[in-house]
Amino acid sequence: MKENRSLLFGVMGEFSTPEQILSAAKQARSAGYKHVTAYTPFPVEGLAHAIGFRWTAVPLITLIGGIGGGLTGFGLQYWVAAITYPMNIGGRPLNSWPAFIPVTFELTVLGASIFAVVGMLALNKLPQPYHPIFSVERFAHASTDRFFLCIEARDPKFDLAETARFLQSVAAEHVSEVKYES
Amino acid sequence: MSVTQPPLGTPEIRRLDPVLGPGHTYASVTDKIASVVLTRPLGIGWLAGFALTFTVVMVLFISIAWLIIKGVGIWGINVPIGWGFAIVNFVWWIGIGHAGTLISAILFLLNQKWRTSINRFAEAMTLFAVACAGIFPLIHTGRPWMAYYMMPYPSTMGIWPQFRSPLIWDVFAVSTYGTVSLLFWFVGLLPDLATLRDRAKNRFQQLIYGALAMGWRGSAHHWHRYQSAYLLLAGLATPLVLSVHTVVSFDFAVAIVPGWHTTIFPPYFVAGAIYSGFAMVLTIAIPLRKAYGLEDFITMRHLDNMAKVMLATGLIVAYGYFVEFFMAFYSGNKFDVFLAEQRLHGPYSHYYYALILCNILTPQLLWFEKVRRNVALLFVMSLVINTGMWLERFVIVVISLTRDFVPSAWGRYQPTFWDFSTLLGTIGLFAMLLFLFVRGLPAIAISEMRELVGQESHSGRDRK
Amino acid sequence: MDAMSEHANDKELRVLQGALPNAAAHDDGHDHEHKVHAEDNTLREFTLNLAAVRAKLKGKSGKQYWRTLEELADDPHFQDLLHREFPRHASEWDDAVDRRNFLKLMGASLAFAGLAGCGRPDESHIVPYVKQPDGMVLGKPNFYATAMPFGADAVGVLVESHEGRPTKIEGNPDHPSSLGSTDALVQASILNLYDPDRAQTVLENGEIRSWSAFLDAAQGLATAMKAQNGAGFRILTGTVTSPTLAWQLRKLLALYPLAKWHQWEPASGGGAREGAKLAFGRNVNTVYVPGKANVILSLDSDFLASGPGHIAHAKQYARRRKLDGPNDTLNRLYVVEPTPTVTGSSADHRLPLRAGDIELFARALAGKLGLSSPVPLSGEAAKWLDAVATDLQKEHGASLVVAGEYQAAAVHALAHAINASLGNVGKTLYYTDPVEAEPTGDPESLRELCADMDAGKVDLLLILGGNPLYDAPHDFDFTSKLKRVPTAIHLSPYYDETSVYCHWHVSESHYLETWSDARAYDGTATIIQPLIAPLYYSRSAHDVVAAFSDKPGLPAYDAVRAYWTEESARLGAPIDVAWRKWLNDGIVHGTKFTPIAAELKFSATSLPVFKPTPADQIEFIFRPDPNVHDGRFANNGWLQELPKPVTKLTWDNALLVSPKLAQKLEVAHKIASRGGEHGQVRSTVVDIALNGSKVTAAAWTLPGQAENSVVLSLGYGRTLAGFTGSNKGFNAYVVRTSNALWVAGDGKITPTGDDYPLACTQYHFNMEGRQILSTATLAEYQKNPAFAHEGAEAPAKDNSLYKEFEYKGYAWGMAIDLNKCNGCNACVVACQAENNIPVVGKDQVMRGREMHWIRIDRYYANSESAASGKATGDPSEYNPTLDNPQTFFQPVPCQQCENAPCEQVCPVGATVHSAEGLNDMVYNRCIGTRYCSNNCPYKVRRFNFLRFQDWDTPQLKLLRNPEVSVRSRGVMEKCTYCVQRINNGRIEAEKQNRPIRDGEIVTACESACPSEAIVFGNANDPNSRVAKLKAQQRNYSILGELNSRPRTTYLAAVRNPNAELEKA
Amino acid sequence: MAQIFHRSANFLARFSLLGAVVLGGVALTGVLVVARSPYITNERVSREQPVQFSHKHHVGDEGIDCRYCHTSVESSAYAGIPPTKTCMNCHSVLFNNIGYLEPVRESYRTDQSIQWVKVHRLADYVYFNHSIHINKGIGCSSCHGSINQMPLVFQASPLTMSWCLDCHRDPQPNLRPRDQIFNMDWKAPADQEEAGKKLAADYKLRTTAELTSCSTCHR
Repeated sequence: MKENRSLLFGVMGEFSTPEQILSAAKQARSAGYKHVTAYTPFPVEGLAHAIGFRWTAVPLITLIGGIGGGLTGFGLQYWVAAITYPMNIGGRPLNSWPAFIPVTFELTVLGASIFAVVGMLALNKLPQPYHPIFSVERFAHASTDRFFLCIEARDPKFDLAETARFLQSVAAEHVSEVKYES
Repeated sequence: MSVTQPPLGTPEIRRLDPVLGPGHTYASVTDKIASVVLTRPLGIGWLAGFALTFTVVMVLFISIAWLIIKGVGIWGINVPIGWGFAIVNFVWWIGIGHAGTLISAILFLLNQKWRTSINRFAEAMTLFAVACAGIFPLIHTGRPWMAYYMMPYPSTMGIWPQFRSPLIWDVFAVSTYGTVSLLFWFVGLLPDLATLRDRAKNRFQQLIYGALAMGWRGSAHHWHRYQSAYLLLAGLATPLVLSVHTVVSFDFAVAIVPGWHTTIFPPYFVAGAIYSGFAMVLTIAIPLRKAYGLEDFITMRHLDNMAKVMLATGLIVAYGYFVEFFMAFYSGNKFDVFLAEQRLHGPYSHYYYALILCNILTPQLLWFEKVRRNVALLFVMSLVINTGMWLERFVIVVISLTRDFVPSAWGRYQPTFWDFSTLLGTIGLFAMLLFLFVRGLPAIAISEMRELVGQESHSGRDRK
Repeated sequence: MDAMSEHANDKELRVLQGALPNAAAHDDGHDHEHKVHAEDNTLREFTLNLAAVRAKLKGKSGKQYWRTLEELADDPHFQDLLHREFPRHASEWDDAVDRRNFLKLMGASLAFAGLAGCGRPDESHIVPYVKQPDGMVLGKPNFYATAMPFGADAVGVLVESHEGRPTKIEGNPDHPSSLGSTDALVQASILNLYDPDRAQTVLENGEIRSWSAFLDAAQGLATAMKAQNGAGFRILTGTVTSPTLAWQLRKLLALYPLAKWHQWEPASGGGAREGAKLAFGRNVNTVYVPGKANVILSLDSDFLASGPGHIAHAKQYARRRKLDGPNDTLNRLYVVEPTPTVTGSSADHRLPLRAGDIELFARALAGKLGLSSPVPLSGEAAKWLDAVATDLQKEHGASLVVAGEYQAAAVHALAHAINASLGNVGKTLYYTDPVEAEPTGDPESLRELCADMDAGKVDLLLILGGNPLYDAPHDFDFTSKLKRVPTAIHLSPYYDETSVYCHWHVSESHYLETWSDARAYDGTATIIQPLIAPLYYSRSAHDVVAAFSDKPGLPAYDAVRAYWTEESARLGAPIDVAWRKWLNDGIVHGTKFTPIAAELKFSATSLPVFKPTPADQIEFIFRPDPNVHDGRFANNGWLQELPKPVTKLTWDNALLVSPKLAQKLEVAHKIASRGGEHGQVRSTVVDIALNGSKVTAAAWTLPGQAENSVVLSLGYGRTLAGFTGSNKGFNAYVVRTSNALWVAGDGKITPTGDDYPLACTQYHFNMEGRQILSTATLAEYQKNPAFAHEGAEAPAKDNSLYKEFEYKGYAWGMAIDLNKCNGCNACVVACQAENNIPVVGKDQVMRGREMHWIRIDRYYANSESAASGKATGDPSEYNPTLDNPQTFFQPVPCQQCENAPCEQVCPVGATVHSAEGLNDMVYNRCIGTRYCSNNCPYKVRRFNFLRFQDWDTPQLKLLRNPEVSVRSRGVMEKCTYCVQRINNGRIEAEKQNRPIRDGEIVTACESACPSEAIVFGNANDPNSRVAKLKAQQRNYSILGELNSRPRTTYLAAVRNPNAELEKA
Repeated sequence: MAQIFHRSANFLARFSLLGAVVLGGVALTGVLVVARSPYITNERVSREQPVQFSHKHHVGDEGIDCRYCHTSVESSAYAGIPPTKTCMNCHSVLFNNIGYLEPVRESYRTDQSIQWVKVHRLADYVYFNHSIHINKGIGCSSCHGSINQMPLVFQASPLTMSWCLDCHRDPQPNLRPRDQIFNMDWKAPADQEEAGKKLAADYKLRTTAELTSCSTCHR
């Protein structure tokens, strides 16, 4: 029991429409399951909320990236033009700040965008080419037209038989175990 | 994402075509689009097209090699016309690039559903256009192997780029634009790559798409962060896309050359960019939907909308041309007035009239629904407008330089064989990359199409 | 060709080493010894051993070189291919892209792609002297005084020498023909020294011979000649002004009593000589002093830009155009001429008249002045006559009438008479003995020789210089006659058209390579001392003459020294003392001719009746080309590419026709879209049938040309000029006959229907109403001294958003007085020589890619097109305003703007401002975006579109100025105000802890300018010349409204027209 | 659906991504470091000479003044490499038959120059002038190092542009009184800060802006 439990990731039920999985997810939460994950071929409104996922750090990270980029941009230009090697360029002042705006702006956007994407990937723990869930035969459909709800083994309320039964009770087709490969 | 579209079948909607052909399910859209990449055998058409464009790319390489051996003197440029085809092509390509980001970002923010089936290849087009554009600033320099001087790095000479120069702004704008577009595109691709991975027909496809998909599982958490990031990118890309062509227009607006030194440039360059961009999207979309039978996804509704955008931006551009003249005479600046007259009566006037024909007169046909719905005609017009936009840059870059301040230094410009071969070469490169793209990646965003199906069927069910 | 020069280079090597002993032979003339020593010694890695030079300079070093990546490629294939790409400095760029060549280059590109990564320079060597000459400081140029003999004149010069390499020519202030200035030809003459196409050895029937072999042969011939007392011995020279050579020749003639000395100078008019004979019954040399004249009338004389003493004339004249304020007065210049010259273009009044009608005008003037019965004139000329006559009389004793070199004897005689009657003799002009050693009439002397040759009376013909086969009148048919001469010996710098038909050819040394002497237009003699041992096996006329004398092998030095030893006695200056002083000063003191009292034996009435040519008959006139002269400079790339002063044509001559005649003949210009207004102009080709001969030429419509008069300029159409000069333009000598050397009638011009591309650097001649070249009449100026500032003007300093940069130390600036500039081009070539500026070839000029750092713009005032009534820049659209437009010249170097538009747009900071306000151009930082050039309102920046610089020809490497970087492909360049001179000047001043003195630093253009129109200096110092000029109200900047604040400013041109002629 | 990747792929994927970034950074810094290293600047690289001439012996031990050989250092841009004659002034008498001096004697005999190997090489577009530096109080050793201790001369400074600029921006620490210019062992005194200011005034040094203008060194 113990060791095969350690190989167990969770139990997964399959649904055919967004509505079904949404209600299933809600019920799972209300049934007291904490570690519930839903897998869908496209974002389903309210699903994340239903499985209790509210706040994401992506916007904050992006903001930081943007501010960083902007400061670097203007700082660099000011330092180059006015401090390290001040030169008379066509009679223009050393700190020609209006001329420094375009580069500052571009670097702001660059910083923000890179942080946004990298942040999103990192928070999603990607890249992660291996995941036990891929072992489930029918999971291939998760990227086409099927919807999956997985209750993870680490959930305190988890019990293989019990949870599986629960999933069937919320009208899941093909309930299947998700296992790590030994 | 909520979609506020009146349910199908209601009276007012009948006049509008659907953005998606009837009777599609999640699976069917996925199949249709994925199959183009995964199962469909290489058609003779594709092979021929690829072979042809590949040859043209070779022409590009030869032209560049010859350029590096001999120097920019193999082109028609001289003093006073220091910039010729190279910069014209650069601005032209950059402009074309704009439509992609615009569609994917701005229309996304504006929640335009019809963007869904065209944004993917529009973005691809952006990347390829930027790639073509990027070649020119580099090779047009007299010593390309020294071009890295434009990069800010701690050299042993203790000197740095000169940040007051619009060319440096270009370096940053274009590279940022390229990077962000690439990120945006890749993020959009992630779920589809997963789809391809899961539907892969052989180990090879599995490995490639698997690696690219980074193990995307479509979990609710993923989607949540994903959407947030995508929205932010869209928000960032929108001002970026506007800034890029603004900066490009600064190359001219900041200079004192009559015909360059104008405040109208930024807005009307951006409009022009969108204009040419949409023209190019049409140029690609129309053959694409035909070749791969995607009429259900790229419907008349899309073509119609794009035509309308072209009409709108075309009018803005026309306004720009008008303001140039108005300001010349209104300001009474003798150099500007002289230049305006040059455009009408000067040695290059025929180029100017050709430009007016292509960019202002032709698009007026788009007022008529019949024209907007005539696919063949639309295709032709998109080509005409692309030519027109190229001419616009030619008029601005070259003709302004031929007769500037000191009459003793006036000159004329005649492109050489190598000018043309380089232009042709980049067109070939652009086309070749597109050919590779349609076979390597889903030309339409599958996951978003599924969403669309979801919403459509939704509204469908509501009717019951 | 390559093989040839290869071979030659081995020789040079030997020559140079051989130079030592024979130099050491003369322990006197220390400076001379020192120079020759310098030859095979070195500056750091620089040695004159040419083979080594090539090695070194290929060896990635040589101070004055910096390189682009591909030059680092040592791959022989690539090297060889670079050679082929640029066979020669001044070679025409061949843009033909044939496949083979292309594939080769592809291969090569791979070859150098490999070493792109390697930034590491390999070892190079320092090759010090073995024994360093005294007085030589490494890295410090020495200056030596000598003179360039030219026609009946010699221009004294100071030649800059870097470690034994003459690199630049400056004027000699002590010399009467120079007064410190030079002209384009003098400046360019140094390029001839290093011309790789020069003949390099002695040849006998094309076979290389040693000099000693020639000496033996000469002795053989000499004995034969002695036997027949010199009968059949003929010597043909050009005009000889060298006292020593004349002395040697006379001795030779004494040795061979029956021998004869003939002269032929194709481009010097005999009119003056004959005129003097006519007027005074003897040979007399006229010396003009235009500086003393208040009113000058030029009868078709270009005395400001050509002919003996023209530099001095220009200087004197310009000083009379000096204008410090509205109260100053100006002299007045009237010019009557058939074709616009530099002099005519800067005249206050110019009257286009056919060359043939000038005599009539002169007669009429004489009549007006009561020297003969009145002669009726018609139209403009009549009106003119009255005005001029009264003006001249008003200035009795302070007026001057100058007759043109190419005018008939009668005109000169009349001029003498008129000057006499106006009491000008001894004031504005004086007479001396002739400068030519042996005045003989052209072409009679040559005619005589030809007759003798024809009659088989000539056994031995010695041609010292010149190229009669090319430039003799075609009716002499020199070729066939020369063929009948058993032995012909030709001494000339090139193996040219004549050499081919001569049995012996001796390569002639350049004047910088040999000892000689020459007289200036006022008789002052100069010892010509060599700056460098001959680069090739070349000899001077002195050596050749000596070979036939009783002292064969006598070195030129000994001959010169011997003659002047005799003279010194006469001059009362002990030679040992005087010699050094003469060499140092560049003039032989006390040799200036004293004025002679020539009394007039001529009366205007005695002239035969004048038969005017019918007004509608086209007159053909021959003139030497302003750049290649009679053809002797044909192989000089600098001169070929130099835009001719008025037409602005390069690389070709053309048949000059008036706009009206152009209409009639239906000749026109097509502006090709390549280059166009500034580059290629296709113009109609015409057949010219004249004097029973035919030539085909491109026609060029020239505003200001006399209506029915066309100009064929001499000196082009050479077939054996060398790589640069052969087959350029058309050969006018083909239709030139001995009885019509300068003016010919009854010819026919018929358009052939096709057109020919000409390279013109400025086609458009209209200012389009912009404030570029501002002008006024003296009256207007006095009424409104600030006229130059009307209309567009720079905004006040304080209304800028930005704080102005302050220039506390020196603020370098330049002021160009358009009132003095006459567009003579001296500055353009001087700049080219000083700054290592490449020649790009006709094709590139036609693409608008010439490299001159200073250009001279030519504008016609109020020229309109008949069609539109609007301003026109195209002579093809005929308009009366083009018949005789007012012409102005404007030299345009970099304006050195304080708010430089170029600097702000450079992405890499390759052009930035120095603390002294210079617009620095940093070649090694430039990546070549050309943005600066686009943004330069004055378009003074020049770009190396291709590899224009010749990196391969070793001779040309010797020519380069080590103080200036040699630019290669892909970088921008422009006028730097000769920053190398500024720096060196500053360094010297700083070492002495003192400020730089005004005038201590002169730019190349300034020092060359004969008119002193260009002044450079510190604008911050209120007492500097430049500051004073800038303080004048005439001072303005081009396009001031752009607020670029140029440091180069202009003083508006003020003309002084005669009120009488102005009205109506 | 079977797993496409093995478990370890997760680690590999993340590691390789991170690695790529790090590697890029390292490579870039590498290039910048190499550009400053003797490999490019030739700093401290001594070269084989045709004659084993020892500055240590001549300057350090014999105490011969620099100007005895480098005659034009005070007056010209080039310090000047002594002609063979200068060597022979002494060596016609001293060590006049020592083997390793044969190249010198041969040069004198045959009138063929000795080909020394260049040690200090500035780019060809840099116009350095010895005399002005000497005259404005910059001593030889400031750039050339302690020549008097170099048996074989090597380049003691990087000679990069930024190295030149350092001094042109702030020359005072390197300024010496006239009599110390040729002193190879000169060390900045304790009061150099004061002395430097004073010397700068005496020498009428130009402003930093003037000394760092491009055309000061490039033409």
